[in-house]
Amino acid sequence: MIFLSYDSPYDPSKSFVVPWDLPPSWEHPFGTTSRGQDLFWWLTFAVRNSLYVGVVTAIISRVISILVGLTAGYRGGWIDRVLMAISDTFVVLPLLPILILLSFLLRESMNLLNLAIILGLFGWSFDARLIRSQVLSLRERSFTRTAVYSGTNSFWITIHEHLPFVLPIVFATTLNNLLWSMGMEVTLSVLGLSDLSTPTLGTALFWANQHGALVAGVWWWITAPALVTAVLFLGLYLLFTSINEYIDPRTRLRLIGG
Amino acid sequence: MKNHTLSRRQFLKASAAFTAAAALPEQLAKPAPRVAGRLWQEIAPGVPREECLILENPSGSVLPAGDFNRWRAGYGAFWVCGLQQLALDALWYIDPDAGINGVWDNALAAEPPIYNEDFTQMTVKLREGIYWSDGVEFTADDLYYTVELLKNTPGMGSQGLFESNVDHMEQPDKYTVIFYLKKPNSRFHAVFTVRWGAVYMMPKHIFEKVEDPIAFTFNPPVSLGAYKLRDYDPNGKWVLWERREDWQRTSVARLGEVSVKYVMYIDPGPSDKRVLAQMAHELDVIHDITPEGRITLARQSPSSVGWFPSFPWAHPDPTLPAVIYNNEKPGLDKREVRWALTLAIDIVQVALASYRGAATISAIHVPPTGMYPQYYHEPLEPWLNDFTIKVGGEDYKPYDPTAAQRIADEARKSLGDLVPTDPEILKKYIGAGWWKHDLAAAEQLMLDAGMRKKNGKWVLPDGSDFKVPLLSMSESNPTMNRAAAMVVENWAEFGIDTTLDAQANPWPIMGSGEYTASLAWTIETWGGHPDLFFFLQYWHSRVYRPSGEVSVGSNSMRWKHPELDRIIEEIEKIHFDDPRGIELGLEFCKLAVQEMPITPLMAYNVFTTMDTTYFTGYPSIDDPYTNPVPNWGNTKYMFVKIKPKSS
Amino acid sequence: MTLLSVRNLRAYYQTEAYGISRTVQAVDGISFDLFPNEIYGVAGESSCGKTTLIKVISGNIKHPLKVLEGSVIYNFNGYQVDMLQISEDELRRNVRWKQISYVMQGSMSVLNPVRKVIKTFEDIVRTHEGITDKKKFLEQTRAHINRLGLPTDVLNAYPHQLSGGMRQRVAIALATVFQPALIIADEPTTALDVVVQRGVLHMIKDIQAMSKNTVLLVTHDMAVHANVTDRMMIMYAGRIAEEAPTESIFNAPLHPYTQHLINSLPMIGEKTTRTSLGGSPPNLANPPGGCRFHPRCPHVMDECRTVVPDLVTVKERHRVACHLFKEDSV
Amino acid sequence: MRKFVLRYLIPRIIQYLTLIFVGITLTYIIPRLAPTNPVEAQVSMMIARGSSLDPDAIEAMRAALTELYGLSGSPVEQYFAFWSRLFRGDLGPSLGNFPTPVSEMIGQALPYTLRLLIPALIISWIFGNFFGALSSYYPENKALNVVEVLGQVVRSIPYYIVAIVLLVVFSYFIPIFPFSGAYPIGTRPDWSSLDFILTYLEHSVLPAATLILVGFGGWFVGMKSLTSNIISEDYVVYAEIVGLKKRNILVQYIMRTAMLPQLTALAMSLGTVFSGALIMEVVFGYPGVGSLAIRAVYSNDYSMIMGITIYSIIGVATAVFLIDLLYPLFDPRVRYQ
Repeated sequence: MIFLSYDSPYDPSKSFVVPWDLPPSWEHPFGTTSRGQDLFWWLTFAVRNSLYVGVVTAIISRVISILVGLTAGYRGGWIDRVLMAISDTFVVLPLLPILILLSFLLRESMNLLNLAIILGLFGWSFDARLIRSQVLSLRERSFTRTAVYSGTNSFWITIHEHLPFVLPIVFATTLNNLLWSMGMEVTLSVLGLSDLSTPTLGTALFWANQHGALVAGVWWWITAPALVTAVLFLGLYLLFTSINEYIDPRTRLRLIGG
Repeated sequence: MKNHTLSRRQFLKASAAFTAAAALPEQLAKPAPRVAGRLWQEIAPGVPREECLILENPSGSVLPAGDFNRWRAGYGAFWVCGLQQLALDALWYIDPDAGINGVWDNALAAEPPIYNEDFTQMTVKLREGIYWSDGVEFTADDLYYTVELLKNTPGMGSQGLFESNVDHMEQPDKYTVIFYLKKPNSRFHAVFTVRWGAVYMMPKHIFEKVEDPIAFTFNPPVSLGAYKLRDYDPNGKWVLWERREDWQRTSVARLGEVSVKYVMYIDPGPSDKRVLAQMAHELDVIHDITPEGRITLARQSPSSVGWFPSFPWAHPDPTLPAVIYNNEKPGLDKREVRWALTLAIDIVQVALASYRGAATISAIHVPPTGMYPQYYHEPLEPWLNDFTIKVGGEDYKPYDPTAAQRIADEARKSLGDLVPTDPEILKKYIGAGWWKHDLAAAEQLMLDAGMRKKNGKWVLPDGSDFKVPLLSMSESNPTMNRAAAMVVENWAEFGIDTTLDAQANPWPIMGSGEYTASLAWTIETWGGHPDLFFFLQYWHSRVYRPSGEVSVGSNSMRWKHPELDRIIEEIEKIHFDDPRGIELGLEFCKLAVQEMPITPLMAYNVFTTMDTTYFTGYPSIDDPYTNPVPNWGNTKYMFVKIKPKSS
Repeated sequence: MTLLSVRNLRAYYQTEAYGISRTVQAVDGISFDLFPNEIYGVAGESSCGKTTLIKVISGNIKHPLKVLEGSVIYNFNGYQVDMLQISEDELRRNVRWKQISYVMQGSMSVLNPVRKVIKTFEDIVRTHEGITDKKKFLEQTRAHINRLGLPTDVLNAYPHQLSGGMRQRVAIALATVFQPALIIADEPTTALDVVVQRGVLHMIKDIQAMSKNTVLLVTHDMAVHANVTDRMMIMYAGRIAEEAPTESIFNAPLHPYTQHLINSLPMIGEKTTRTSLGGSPPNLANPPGGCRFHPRCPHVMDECRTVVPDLVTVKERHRVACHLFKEDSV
Repeated sequence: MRKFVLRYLIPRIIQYLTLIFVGITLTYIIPRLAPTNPVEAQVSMMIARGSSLDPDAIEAMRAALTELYGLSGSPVEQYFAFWSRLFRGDLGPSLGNFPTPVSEMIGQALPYTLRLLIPALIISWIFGNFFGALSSYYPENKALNVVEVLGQVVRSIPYYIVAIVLLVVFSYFIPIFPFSGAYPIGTRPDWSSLDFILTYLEHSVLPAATLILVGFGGWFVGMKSLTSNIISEDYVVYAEIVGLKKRNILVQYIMRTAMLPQLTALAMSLGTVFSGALIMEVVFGYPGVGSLAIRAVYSNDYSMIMGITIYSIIGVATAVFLIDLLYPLFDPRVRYQ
């Protein structure tokens, strides 16, 4: 679907390119909106943009969480305590009000990229915790000890010995983070607090609401984005779990009963 | 690669799921909504549904519930939960439409204000026989006390107003008060004149016992109107009023019988929920809904009526949504650029995007509502037709008299015969002409102003960026936001570097001038009365504030012009009802058109929709005795006309 | 009469992951008998199929482990049980813990970390006999614990409060609540320091002496076998290399692999350095043909590479699987 | 015991305080960065609402409001003033509904949010964990697998969408549940009347369902992965070899240990769930803190937004703290260290 968007016959930023309020048909698989846009093609952009937000957020938060997680886990001591205190703060902080305030503050500069960055800055903490705990358990493994005895420096250990074991977790958490950020985007957009002129799964619903799509009987304008969201999220989930099972040594071991 | 398999899989799933959903439509076509979980016999304990008129409070839930101190500074949703419509009363009312006995109504006052010749004195004569709901008579004491208290209590809404105007007062007799003003003010009575709201009278015998009039909640409110408070929801979802036994002793009594026993203002939730509520006959008066919602009602709820009997249904508020330019921003400080941006707008598309065509457009800078078409639009029509601006040195006629017609034709495509055909009716309903959508001329104007085009985008003469993000209202006014989205699209097409900046509450941003362009309004009028001082008072250069400072009143576009000052000063000198007022008004309109400080779009159409299942006698274009938009103080007149069907 | 007779047992791990199907021939054609009142040892390097063998004979067969052929028949004085046929339910009701109990590899972690030791006893007794009288149960348990020389208060401790050795003892105590006919002890002493090891081994011996039952002791540690077991088998790559009374194994090992194991044991006051075999045990996913030991065997002959040697009885109670030895050739 | 205090208690108390401090400071700073201030919001709103005020009047009112709202003085001064007020438990007046104290308005709305949030949270936690454990213990069970997939999907879908779908389906297409509010228009909350409580419950079904559905998925998945690790633990394998009853194993050996991390997770999740509840309330027009928050945002009512955020931070932090304190009761390993 994402790739489809590149050969979309319509420009999503244009209104009244097709007759409005057409129910789904072969010509317009998801029907057309009250703004005279072909919903299917419009959503191809929406999916693309939403994924974009998700991915950027995921990348940023991954980086932070890996750094924090590894350092905290490996160094331990007060560094660990401080880092975890901070990350726990972020974990339990009720984000929504804060995000709302931020989007008010940023106004038109609250474009997808900035949104993604903000979400990235808020979304790392839980996974940092996971990674840390993993590292802690790794530290107990003999090979680390031997490495320590044999005098190799900590950074080398962290990178070469821990990262490979941590990566599966990082990967697994990426999915949740991805979905989380896309969800946040939807929430903010629905409240009209994001860049409304860019098609995303959230803005789709926002404009649908602004056109009273539900009572106007343009039900597909609500249904289609909701469905696509559900399907997209399920798709991502399936994709990730299968990839994860594949790359995660533990699951692999379990499967071939070594 | 992975991603690609994903997208394909998804696509299949999506279409599968989709066809599944598509199987429901016949269910979807005829929804059977149910709003409150049960059908009401009794709307509230002891209150039969058919005796209780239910209206939407557009300000939503009334929080904190149980605060009725209307005079405190700052806006509160409780103002419009029935308080200013039913329980409070003021000296005079000006109707935004035709009014019951004309536009002007002497409510608590016995006659119009009496000024001395240099406007430094205003005498008010009060009606006799008006009583507060607790049986105390309303007299000059109350008026005198109200002004005195407000003047001396910082934190009261009108404190500065009286402080700066009122020197002292005299009370020659029980029903007369004379105001001695600090400086000449020919419009001082406006303070006491309700158009949406004004300074309402305070019960002296209540407030004089109060320690802190700011903290005082005035609960239960002692009423001067025909209704008194019966009950309210601690969570602010509804406020219930009941008719006073002695409603004859209030100012509306002389206009007719108040026959609605109970009135309830509720928070029905967002547009869609309002529509469903009315389809279920659980909401008699909707304040506003999306055009689509209104169309649905037109098609599915025969008992729902609007201001216009058919398309465009909505009541046009005497308010002029416009594209407001910050006249201080480089580029926008040039008349040619403002005109270019105007000609880059396709009013037909804007009307369709915002109101699905159900808009009443205006080419000039006063709203095409109430009595204003007679006062201004029609007289100016010929002038507009020959009006020219210089484009590339040539005279160019920007006016397009067919705009309204074209909107109607477009609208007809989707709404069919809901759209009237008679050109006279159309003129009345959707307005007359507007400005051409002429990108060539716009381009030329930009060049005339020295603007240049750099890789498809316009830039300032010095080559630096010319960014015009358009501020708009996201939640509160969907139609405005939709119009804005369309304007942004038009401009982008024209090569303007623009984005949509939707804010829930754009007003403070405009006030402080931290914007470039905004789709909102800075022009509001009396509606019924031609006097333009209502908004022009803020536009004189003496109260001009540059961006960064907060504008005084509505001059948030930062426009000043010597000619404008002259007009305003002349208006100040003449009496409110002086026929010269209209002439000056016309002069203002011509000046504004030439300068185009803001681009007028259309009336602020409010899709106020009334259900005739339980009640009849709502105002309409054919009986325009007042404005049905339920948060207006003026709607108090509805309650002498609305009759329960049961009786 | 025999307690357990295993015949020609084949148990493979078969997995199917992402199109890659894999078969690990963990137990490949094993036959042997257990008799009442003996301590029988199973020796062999790690991943030679010891644990798998135990899983099968203790009736603990779960995917991906599959029994392809063979039989596992118990005879608890008269009560016949076919491990490969018996229903899960009957197994639980009549056999587990009543007849066969189990001391697991790494027993220190078999105790539920969040419950007191006594609770585990309670669970076991309740499932197999039911507890009518709590006091009686407590007394019996205490008695049992003391009989094994454990302090009573371990019962009210949480696992993490006990030392490794103590936990191991508790595990043994758990295994013997019902005086079962067969106790399977899988590496009971690995990861214990020598002193504690001895204690634990003694305990096992004492119990066996006391209740005259059979102990199946699995460990790679030849020293332990030397000290504890009466009879033993040497496993290599899923097959029996040699089986004999313990002293014959140590005094007259026949199979080259057995010899290697014995020789690699440190002897007091000996000078010559150990000659160790090259190579490592084969990958059971694709074991070498013929005798699975041949790649490492010092005496390897051509037929070793192609022909699988039978397990032949070379003398009384002494069987070996090697082409060097034929029936009664010694 | 002393060790317990040092190793366990102190760090957590510190954590607790940092949490509150950081959170509250954030909420103080952010709104102050906003381009507009509440005074303007008020004034311009009145003008937009068409009240006729002359220029000087507006100037005067502006000054008065700034004074009243306690927005005079440098940000730093305001910050300290803010803390000192906070310690007196005074969150200041709501600027959008001056002069009503913020705390009073939140006090009015909070019970509705809590009455919905807490039961929903507990229900979803219990069911999610229970079925999560079941499904990993009986991996071949078809029904549970279906539940898992559903859980997975719903869990990841934004609260808003779940809410709107429920709303559209169950009170629009199949109108069996009320459309909005916590009780019908025209009725007054009366907790002594059974009728009222019944309609109240009826009105709460969909909002609660939203929270439960989303929560359930999360717990289900979390529990499943936890359990699948525990199942391979020696003591579980042992219990099976010993031949304990499956139910016994599931409850005493698997769930019991898996619950512990889930308990911490519960504390951790509170923040997110709260945000979810806010959205849900907006969708269902539920008179709780969520609706209050959105309102406040739309009217630039700082003190209200701050109030709400502060309440939620302190609330969540305290909950986390309490769970941390109770934790040792459930986990002997922590208790005896």
